[in-house]
Amino acid sequence: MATLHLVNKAAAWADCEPLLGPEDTALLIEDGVYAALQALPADIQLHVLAPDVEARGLAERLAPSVRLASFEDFVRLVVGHARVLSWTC
Amino acid sequence: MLTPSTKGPVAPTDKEGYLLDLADWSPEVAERIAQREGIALTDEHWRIIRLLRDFYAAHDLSPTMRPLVRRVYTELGPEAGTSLHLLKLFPGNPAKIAAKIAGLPRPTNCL
Amino acid sequence: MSKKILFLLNRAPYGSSYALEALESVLVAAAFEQRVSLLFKGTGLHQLLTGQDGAAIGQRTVGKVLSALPGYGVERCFACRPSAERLGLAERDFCLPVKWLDYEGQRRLIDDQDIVTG
Amino acid sequence: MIISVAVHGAPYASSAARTALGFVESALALGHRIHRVFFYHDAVLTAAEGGVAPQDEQDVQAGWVRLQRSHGIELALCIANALKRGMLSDAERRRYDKPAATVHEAFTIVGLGQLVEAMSASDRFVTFQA
Repeated sequence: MATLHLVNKAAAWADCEPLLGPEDTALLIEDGVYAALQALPADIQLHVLAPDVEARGLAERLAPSVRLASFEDFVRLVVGHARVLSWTC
Repeated sequence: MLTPSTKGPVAPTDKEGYLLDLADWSPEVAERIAQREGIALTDEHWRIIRLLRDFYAAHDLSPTMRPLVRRVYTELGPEAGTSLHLLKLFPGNPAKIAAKIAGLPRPTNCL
Repeated sequence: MSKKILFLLNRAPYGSSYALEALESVLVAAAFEQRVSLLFKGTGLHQLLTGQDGAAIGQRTVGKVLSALPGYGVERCFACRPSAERLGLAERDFCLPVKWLDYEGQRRLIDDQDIVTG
Repeated sequence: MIISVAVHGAPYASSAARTALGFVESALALGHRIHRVFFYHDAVLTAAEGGVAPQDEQDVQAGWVRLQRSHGIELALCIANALKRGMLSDAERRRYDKPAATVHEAFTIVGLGQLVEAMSASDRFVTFQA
Protein backbone atom coordinates (compact mmCIF):
# COMPACT_ATOMS: atom_id res chain seq x y z
CA MET A 1 0.00 0.00 0.00
CA ALA A 2 1.11 3.52 -0.73
CA THR A 3 3.25 5.94 1.25
CA LEU A 4 2.55 9.59 2.01
CA HIS A 5 5.80 11.56 1.76
CA LEU A 6 5.97 14.71 3.89
CA VAL A 7 8.66 17.16 2.82
CA ASN A 8 9.42 20.10 5.12
CA LYS A 9 12.50 21.58 3.39
CA ALA A 10 12.78 22.32 -0.32
CA ALA A 11 16.27 20.77 -0.41
CA ALA A 12 14.85 17.48 0.88
CA TRP A 13 12.79 17.10 -2.30
CA ALA A 14 15.86 15.72 -4.10
CA ASP A 15 15.97 12.84 -1.56
CA CYS A 16 12.24 12.23 -1.70
CA GLU A 17 11.60 12.31 -5.44
CA PRO A 18 13.53 9.18 -6.47
CA LEU A 19 11.65 7.15 -3.85
CA LEU A 20 8.13 8.17 -4.86
CA GLY A 21 6.29 5.05 -5.95
CA PRO A 22 3.56 5.23 -8.60
CA GLU A 23 0.82 5.06 -5.95
CA ASP A 24 2.56 7.43 -3.53
CA THR A 25 1.60 11.01 -2.69
CA ALA A 26 3.87 13.91 -1.70
CA LEU A 27 2.69 16.65 0.64
CA LEU A 28 4.96 19.68 0.88
CA ILE A 29 4.76 21.53 4.20
CA GLU A 30 6.62 24.43 5.86
CA ASP A 31 9.70 25.39 3.79
CA GLY A 32 9.13 22.30 1.67
CA VAL A 33 6.45 24.21 -0.26
CA TYR A 34 9.17 26.11 -2.17
CA ALA A 35 9.96 22.85 -3.98
CA ALA A 36 6.63 23.28 -5.81
CA LEU A 37 8.07 26.29 -7.66
CA GLN A 38 10.48 24.18 -9.67
CA ALA A 39 9.46 22.26 -12.78
CA LEU A 40 8.20 18.93 -11.46
CA PRO A 41 7.10 15.82 -13.35
CA ALA A 42 3.36 16.12 -14.06
CA ASP A 43 2.60 12.51 -13.08
CA ILE A 44 3.37 13.08 -9.39
CA GLN A 45 0.51 13.35 -6.91
CA LEU A 46 1.64 16.60 -5.33
CA HIS A 47 -0.10 18.52 -2.54
CA VAL A 48 1.02 21.62 -0.68
CA LEU A 49 -0.18 22.72 2.73
CA ALA A 50 -2.32 25.80 2.05
CA PRO A 51 -1.43 27.97 5.09
CA ASP A 52 2.29 27.46 4.42
CA VAL A 53 1.81 28.42 0.75
CA GLU A 54 -0.22 31.50 1.65
CA ALA A 55 2.25 32.66 4.29
CA ARG A 56 5.07 32.55 1.74
CA GLY A 57 3.22 34.35 -1.06
CA LEU A 58 3.26 31.35 -3.39
CA ALA A 59 -0.45 30.84 -4.09
CA GLU A 60 -0.34 32.48 -7.54
CA ARG A 61 2.97 30.91 -8.48
CA LEU A 62 2.06 27.21 -8.33
CA ALA A 63 1.71 24.96 -11.36
CA PRO A 64 -1.94 23.99 -12.03
CA SER A 65 -1.21 20.33 -11.27
CA VAL A 66 -0.26 21.15 -7.66
CA ARG A 67 -3.14 20.75 -5.21
CA LEU A 68 -3.71 22.91 -2.16
CA ALA A 69 -4.37 20.92 1.00
CA SER A 70 -5.99 22.13 4.23
CA PHE A 71 -5.04 20.54 7.55
CA GLU A 72 -8.15 18.38 7.21
CA ASP A 73 -6.92 17.23 3.79
CA PHE A 74 -3.57 16.51 5.46
CA VAL A 75 -5.35 14.20 7.93
CA ARG A 76 -7.29 12.51 5.10
CA LEU A 77 -4.03 11.91 3.22
CA VAL A 78 -2.45 10.34 6.32
CA VAL A 79 -5.46 8.09 6.83
CA GLY A 80 -5.57 7.17 3.14
CA HIS A 81 -1.96 5.95 3.00
CA ALA A 82 -0.43 2.97 4.75
CA ARG A 83 2.44 4.95 6.26
CA VAL A 84 3.94 8.42 6.42
CA LEU A 85 7.58 9.17 5.64
CA SER A 86 8.86 12.57 6.79
CA TRP A 87 11.75 14.01 4.79
CA THR A 88 13.95 16.78 6.05
CA CYS A 89 17.58 17.78 5.75
CA MET B 1 32.85 -13.19 51.01
CA LEU B 2 34.01 -9.74 51.88
CA THR B 3 33.17 -8.25 55.21
CA PRO B 4 31.10 -5.14 54.77
CA SER B 5 32.97 -2.15 56.06
CA THR B 6 32.34 1.54 55.89
CA LYS B 7 35.91 2.26 54.80
CA GLY B 8 37.14 2.81 51.26
CA PRO B 9 37.33 5.84 49.02
CA VAL B 10 34.22 7.96 48.69
CA ALA B 11 33.37 9.37 45.31
CA PRO B 12 30.57 11.87 44.80
CA THR B 13 27.39 10.26 43.48
CA ASP B 14 23.93 11.50 42.66
CA LYS B 15 20.98 10.72 44.90
CA GLU B 16 20.56 7.28 43.35
CA GLY B 17 24.20 6.42 43.85
CA TYR B 18 25.53 6.81 40.29
CA LEU B 19 28.98 8.38 40.05
CA LEU B 20 28.90 12.05 39.13
CA ASP B 21 32.34 11.75 37.48
CA LEU B 22 32.90 8.39 35.79
CA ALA B 23 36.66 8.93 36.04
CA ASP B 24 36.40 8.49 39.84
CA TRP B 25 35.74 4.78 39.43
CA SER B 26 38.16 2.26 40.92
CA PRO B 27 37.65 -1.26 42.25
CA GLU B 28 37.56 0.21 45.76
CA VAL B 29 34.87 2.68 44.73
CA ALA B 30 32.95 -0.25 43.24
CA GLU B 31 33.15 -2.11 46.57
CA ARG B 32 31.83 0.97 48.30
CA ILE B 33 28.91 1.49 45.90
CA ALA B 34 28.04 -2.21 46.10
CA GLN B 35 28.02 -2.01 49.86
CA ARG B 36 25.51 0.81 49.73
CA GLU B 37 23.34 -1.46 47.55
CA GLY B 38 23.69 -4.20 50.14
CA ILE B 39 25.85 -6.37 47.88
CA ALA B 40 29.15 -7.97 48.87
CA LEU B 41 31.11 -8.40 45.65
CA THR B 42 32.31 -11.90 44.77
CA ASP B 43 34.30 -13.12 41.77
CA GLU B 44 30.97 -13.79 40.05
CA HIS B 45 30.02 -10.13 40.45
CA TRP B 46 33.41 -9.01 39.23
CA ARG B 47 33.12 -11.04 36.03
CA ILE B 48 29.94 -9.12 35.21
CA ILE B 49 31.42 -5.77 36.26
CA ARG B 50 34.46 -6.27 34.01
CA LEU B 51 32.25 -7.35 31.15
CA LEU B 52 30.09 -4.23 31.60
CA ARG B 53 33.13 -1.97 31.59
CA ASP B 54 34.39 -3.65 28.42
CA PHE B 55 30.96 -3.25 26.85
CA TYR B 56 30.93 0.43 27.66
CA ALA B 57 34.48 0.92 26.34
CA ALA B 58 33.46 -0.72 23.06
CA HIS B 59 30.03 0.84 22.57
CA ASP B 60 29.70 4.03 24.68
CA LEU B 61 26.51 2.46 26.05
CA SER B 62 25.25 1.07 29.35
CA PRO B 63 23.39 -2.00 28.08
CA THR B 64 19.79 -2.61 29.05
CA MET B 65 18.82 -6.04 30.35
CA ARG B 66 18.41 -8.00 27.14
CA PRO B 67 21.68 -7.08 25.42
CA LEU B 68 23.42 -7.50 28.79
CA VAL B 69 22.12 -11.06 29.18
CA ARG B 70 23.06 -11.73 25.58
CA ARG B 71 26.60 -10.49 26.06
CA VAL B 72 27.06 -12.42 29.33
CA TYR B 73 25.78 -15.53 27.57
CA THR B 74 28.30 -15.26 24.73
CA GLU B 75 31.24 -14.23 26.91
CA LEU B 76 30.71 -16.18 30.12
CA GLY B 77 28.56 -19.09 29.00
CA PRO B 78 24.97 -20.29 29.32
CA GLU B 79 25.03 -20.67 33.11
CA ALA B 80 25.94 -17.06 33.78
CA GLY B 81 23.99 -15.72 30.80
CA THR B 82 20.47 -15.81 32.21
CA SER B 83 18.42 -12.98 33.65
CA LEU B 84 17.81 -15.13 36.72
CA HIS B 85 21.53 -15.41 37.42
CA LEU B 86 21.98 -11.66 37.02
CA LEU B 87 18.98 -11.03 39.23
CA LYS B 88 20.57 -13.21 41.91
CA LEU B 89 23.83 -11.25 41.75
CA PHE B 90 22.25 -7.80 41.46
CA PRO B 91 18.76 -8.04 42.99
CA GLY B 92 16.09 -5.62 41.84
CA ASN B 93 17.17 -4.21 38.51
CA PRO B 94 20.41 -5.92 37.42
CA ALA B 95 21.16 -3.68 34.42
CA LYS B 96 20.86 -0.54 36.55
CA ILE B 97 22.54 -1.78 39.71
CA ALA B 98 25.43 -3.49 37.94
CA ALA B 99 25.99 -0.35 35.82
CA LYS B 100 26.04 1.73 38.99
CA ILE B 101 28.68 -0.51 40.60
CA ALA B 102 30.69 -0.71 37.37
CA GLY B 103 30.86 3.08 37.22
CA LEU B 104 28.85 3.50 34.03
CA PRO B 105 26.18 6.10 33.28
CA ARG B 106 22.65 5.01 34.15
CA PRO B 107 21.14 2.92 31.33
CA THR B 108 18.69 4.87 29.16
CA ASN B 109 15.46 5.12 31.05
CA CYS B 110 12.98 3.07 29.05
CA LEU B 111 10.04 2.67 31.37
CA MET C 1 2.22 -5.90 18.99
CA SER C 2 5.45 -6.16 17.04
CA LYS C 3 5.63 -3.80 14.08
CA LYS C 4 8.03 -3.31 11.22
CA ILE C 5 9.69 0.02 11.91
CA LEU C 6 12.16 1.64 9.54
CA PHE C 7 14.43 4.36 10.89
CA LEU C 8 15.64 6.68 8.15
CA LEU C 9 19.01 7.99 9.28
CA ASN C 10 20.15 10.92 7.17
CA ARG C 11 21.82 13.15 9.75
CA ALA C 12 25.58 13.60 10.19
CA PRO C 13 26.91 11.88 13.35
CA TYR C 14 28.27 15.02 15.03
CA GLY C 15 27.40 18.70 14.87
CA SER C 16 23.96 18.06 16.37
CA SER C 17 22.41 15.54 18.73
CA TYR C 18 20.04 14.15 16.09
CA ALA C 19 22.09 11.08 15.19
CA LEU C 20 22.74 9.88 18.76
CA GLU C 21 19.23 10.60 19.97
CA ALA C 22 17.77 8.80 16.97
CA LEU C 23 19.96 5.81 17.84
CA GLU C 24 18.55 5.84 21.38
CA SER C 25 15.07 5.34 19.95
CA VAL C 26 16.37 2.60 17.65
CA LEU C 27 17.82 0.74 20.65
CA VAL C 28 14.61 1.07 22.65
CA ALA C 29 12.46 -0.07 19.72
CA ALA C 30 14.71 -3.12 19.45
CA ALA C 31 14.56 -3.71 23.22
CA PHE C 32 10.75 -3.73 22.92
CA GLU C 33 10.94 -6.43 20.29
CA GLN C 34 9.88 -4.44 17.27
CA ARG C 35 11.17 -5.53 13.86
CA VAL C 36 13.63 -2.71 13.31
CA SER C 37 15.42 -1.80 10.08
CA LEU C 38 17.79 1.09 9.47
CA LEU C 39 18.33 2.95 6.21
CA PHE C 40 21.39 5.20 6.05
CA LYS C 41 21.16 7.93 3.43
CA GLY C 42 23.10 11.04 2.46
CA THR C 43 25.39 12.39 5.15
CA GLY C 44 23.81 9.82 7.49
CA LEU C 45 26.26 7.38 5.90
CA HIS C 46 29.03 9.27 7.70
CA GLN C 47 27.68 7.77 10.94
CA LEU C 48 29.12 4.46 9.74
CA LEU C 49 32.71 5.58 9.24
CA THR C 50 35.40 3.65 11.14
CA GLY C 51 37.92 5.44 13.34
CA GLN C 52 35.55 7.94 14.99
CA ASP C 53 36.39 9.28 18.45
CA GLY C 54 33.64 11.51 19.80
CA ALA C 55 35.66 12.04 22.99
CA ALA C 56 37.79 14.51 21.03
CA ILE C 57 34.78 16.86 21.12
CA GLY C 58 33.32 15.69 24.42
CA GLN C 59 30.69 13.41 22.90
CA ARG C 60 29.86 9.74 22.73
CA THR C 61 31.14 7.99 19.62
CA VAL C 62 28.31 7.29 17.19
CA GLY C 63 30.24 4.53 15.41
CA LYS C 64 30.77 2.70 18.72
CA VAL C 65 27.06 2.84 19.53
CA LEU C 66 26.22 1.56 16.04
CA SER C 67 28.55 -1.39 16.52
CA ALA C 68 26.34 -2.48 19.47
CA LEU C 69 23.28 -2.91 17.23
CA PRO C 70 23.74 -6.62 16.45
CA GLY C 71 23.78 -7.28 20.21
CA TYR C 72 20.40 -5.54 20.43
CA GLY C 73 19.03 -7.76 17.69
CA VAL C 74 19.17 -5.10 14.97
CA GLU C 75 20.66 -6.77 11.96
CA ARG C 76 18.77 -5.16 9.09
CA CYS C 77 21.01 -2.23 8.17
CA PHE C 78 20.68 -0.80 4.69
CA ALA C 79 22.68 1.88 2.91
CA CYS C 80 21.71 4.03 -0.06
CA ARG C 81 24.09 3.20 -2.88
CA PRO C 82 23.54 6.39 -4.88
CA SER C 83 24.34 8.52 -1.78
CA ALA C 84 27.50 6.51 -1.12
CA GLU C 85 28.66 6.94 -4.72
CA ARG C 86 28.03 10.66 -4.51
CA LEU C 87 30.01 10.89 -1.26
CA GLY C 88 32.79 8.54 -2.37
CA LEU C 89 32.12 5.99 0.38
CA ALA C 90 32.47 2.22 0.24
CA GLU C 91 31.68 -0.55 2.71
CA ARG C 92 35.36 -0.92 3.70
CA ASP C 93 34.94 2.56 5.30
CA PHE C 94 32.16 1.28 7.57
CA CYS C 95 32.08 -0.09 11.12
CA LEU C 96 28.96 -2.19 10.47
CA PRO C 97 28.01 -4.55 7.66
CA VAL C 98 25.28 -3.04 5.46
CA LYS C 99 23.14 -4.20 2.58
CA TRP C 100 23.30 -1.81 -0.38
CA LEU C 101 20.08 -0.62 -1.92
CA ASP C 102 19.44 1.37 -5.07
CA TYR C 103 16.27 3.50 -5.29
CA GLU C 104 14.10 0.58 -6.37
CA GLY C 105 15.28 -1.49 -3.41
CA GLN C 106 14.61 1.40 -1.04
CA ARG C 107 11.08 1.79 -2.42
CA ARG C 108 10.44 -1.90 -1.79
CA LEU C 109 11.90 -1.64 1.72
CA ILE C 110 9.62 1.32 2.54
CA ASP C 111 6.57 -0.44 1.07
CA ASP C 112 7.19 -3.33 3.44
CA GLN C 113 7.07 -1.20 6.63
CA ASP C 114 4.32 -0.42 9.12
CA ILE C 115 6.08 2.73 10.29
CA VAL C 116 8.87 4.92 8.94
CA THR C 117 10.44 7.52 11.22
CA GLY C 118 13.66 9.42 11.78
CA MET D 1 -8.40 5.79 13.38
CA ILE D 2 -5.86 5.85 16.19
CA ILE D 3 -3.04 8.25 15.38
CA SER D 4 0.15 9.09 17.26
CA VAL D 5 2.47 11.96 16.49
CA ALA D 6 6.16 12.62 17.12
CA VAL D 7 7.42 16.20 17.14
CA HIS D 8 11.17 16.67 16.56
CA GLY D 9 11.68 20.40 16.00
CA ALA D 10 12.39 23.09 18.59
CA PRO D 11 9.64 25.66 19.09
CA TYR D 12 10.43 28.88 17.20
CA ALA D 13 13.59 27.51 15.51
CA SER D 14 11.29 25.12 13.65
CA SER D 15 7.63 24.96 12.65
CA ALA D 16 7.26 21.34 13.75
CA ALA D 17 5.21 21.92 16.91
CA ARG D 18 2.89 24.38 15.15
CA THR D 19 2.29 22.18 12.11
CA ALA D 20 1.75 19.16 14.37
CA LEU D 21 -0.78 21.16 16.39
CA GLY D 22 -2.77 22.05 13.26
CA PHE D 23 -2.70 18.41 12.21
CA VAL D 24 -3.83 17.08 15.60
CA GLU D 25 -6.66 19.65 15.88
CA SER D 26 -7.97 18.61 12.49
CA ALA D 27 -7.58 14.91 13.21
CA LEU D 28 -9.72 15.35 16.34
CA ALA D 29 -12.27 17.42 14.41
CA LEU D 30 -12.56 14.57 11.90
CA GLY D 31 -13.26 12.10 14.70
CA HIS D 32 -9.90 10.35 14.96
CA ARG D 33 -8.29 9.45 18.25
CA ILE D 34 -4.88 10.82 19.19
CA HIS D 35 -3.14 8.19 21.29
CA ARG D 36 -0.04 10.21 22.22
CA VAL D 37 1.99 13.23 21.13
CA PHE D 38 5.65 12.47 21.74
CA PHE D 39 8.08 15.38 21.93
CA TYR D 40 11.63 14.35 21.06
CA HIS D 41 14.96 16.10 20.39
CA ASP D 42 14.64 19.89 20.88
CA ALA D 43 10.84 19.61 20.66
CA VAL D 44 10.81 18.92 24.42
CA LEU D 45 11.33 22.69 24.81
CA THR D 46 7.73 23.14 23.66
CA ALA D 47 6.81 22.35 27.28
CA ALA D 48 8.91 25.17 28.81
CA GLU D 49 6.91 26.72 31.64
CA GLY D 50 6.78 30.46 31.82
CA GLY D 51 7.41 31.38 28.21
CA VAL D 52 5.69 34.62 27.20
CA ALA D 53 4.50 34.58 23.59
CA PRO D 54 4.40 37.95 21.79
CA GLN D 55 0.81 39.18 21.51
CA ASP D 56 0.90 39.09 17.72
CA GLU D 57 2.22 35.52 17.41
CA GLN D 58 0.46 32.20 17.89
CA ASP D 59 1.18 30.74 21.33
CA VAL D 60 1.85 27.17 20.27
CA GLN D 61 2.23 25.84 23.80
CA ALA D 62 -1.14 27.33 24.75
CA GLY D 63 -2.66 25.48 21.80
CA TRP D 64 -1.29 22.16 23.05
CA VAL D 65 -2.41 22.87 26.61
CA ARG D 66 -5.93 23.64 25.37
CA LEU D 67 -6.06 20.32 23.51
CA GLN D 68 -4.80 18.46 26.53
CA ARG D 69 -7.54 20.04 28.67
CA SER D 70 -10.35 19.58 26.17
CA HIS D 71 -9.49 16.10 24.85
CA GLY D 72 -7.22 14.61 27.51
CA ILE D 73 -4.47 14.07 24.98
CA GLU D 74 -1.20 12.79 26.38
CA LEU D 75 1.62 15.27 25.75
CA ALA D 76 4.75 13.22 26.45
CA LEU D 77 8.33 14.43 26.71
CA CYS D 78 11.22 12.00 26.27
CA ILE D 79 12.88 11.91 29.68
CA ALA D 80 16.47 11.65 28.41
CA ASN D 81 16.04 14.52 25.96
CA ALA D 82 14.14 16.61 28.50
CA LEU D 83 16.61 16.25 31.37
CA LYS D 84 19.67 17.32 29.43
CA ARG D 85 17.82 20.39 28.13
CA GLY D 86 16.76 21.46 31.60
CA MET D 87 13.13 20.40 31.24
CA LEU D 88 12.19 19.06 34.67
CA SER D 89 8.92 18.08 36.27
CA ASP D 90 8.66 18.51 40.01
CA ALA D 91 9.60 14.86 40.56
CA GLU D 92 12.71 15.16 38.38
CA ARG D 93 13.62 18.47 39.99
CA ARG D 94 13.68 16.78 43.39
CA ARG D 95 15.49 13.73 42.13
CA TYR D 96 18.34 15.80 40.66
CA ASP D 97 18.40 18.56 43.27
CA LYS D 98 17.58 21.36 40.86
CA PRO D 99 16.08 24.66 41.97
CA ALA D 100 12.83 24.66 39.99
CA ALA D 101 10.46 22.61 37.89
CA THR D 102 10.42 23.90 34.32
CA VAL D 103 7.82 21.79 32.57
CA HIS D 104 4.24 22.98 32.16
CA GLU D 105 1.91 20.66 34.07
CA ALA D 106 -0.06 19.70 30.94
CA PHE D 107 3.01 17.77 29.75
CA THR D 108 4.33 14.53 31.25
CA ILE D 109 7.87 13.19 31.27
CA VAL D 110 8.04 9.58 30.08
CA GLY D 111 10.57 6.97 29.05
CA LEU D 112 11.40 6.19 25.44
CA GLY D 113 9.42 3.00 25.77
CA GLN D 114 6.31 5.17 25.45
CA LEU D 115 7.45 6.19 21.96
CA VAL D 116 7.58 2.55 20.95
CA GLU D 117 4.26 1.87 22.67
CA ALA D 118 2.70 4.73 20.68
CA MET D 119 4.01 3.24 17.44
CA SER D 120 2.72 -0.16 18.43
CA ALA D 121 -0.74 0.98 19.54
CA SER D 122 -1.57 3.35 16.65
CA ASP D 123 -2.87 2.86 13.11
CA ARG D 124 -0.78 5.77 11.84
CA PHE D 125 2.35 7.42 13.15
CA VAL D 126 3.35 10.84 11.84
CA THR D 127 6.75 12.43 12.50
CA PHE D 128 7.08 16.21 12.36
CA GLN D 129 10.74 16.81 11.63
CA ALA D 130 12.79 19.77 12.77
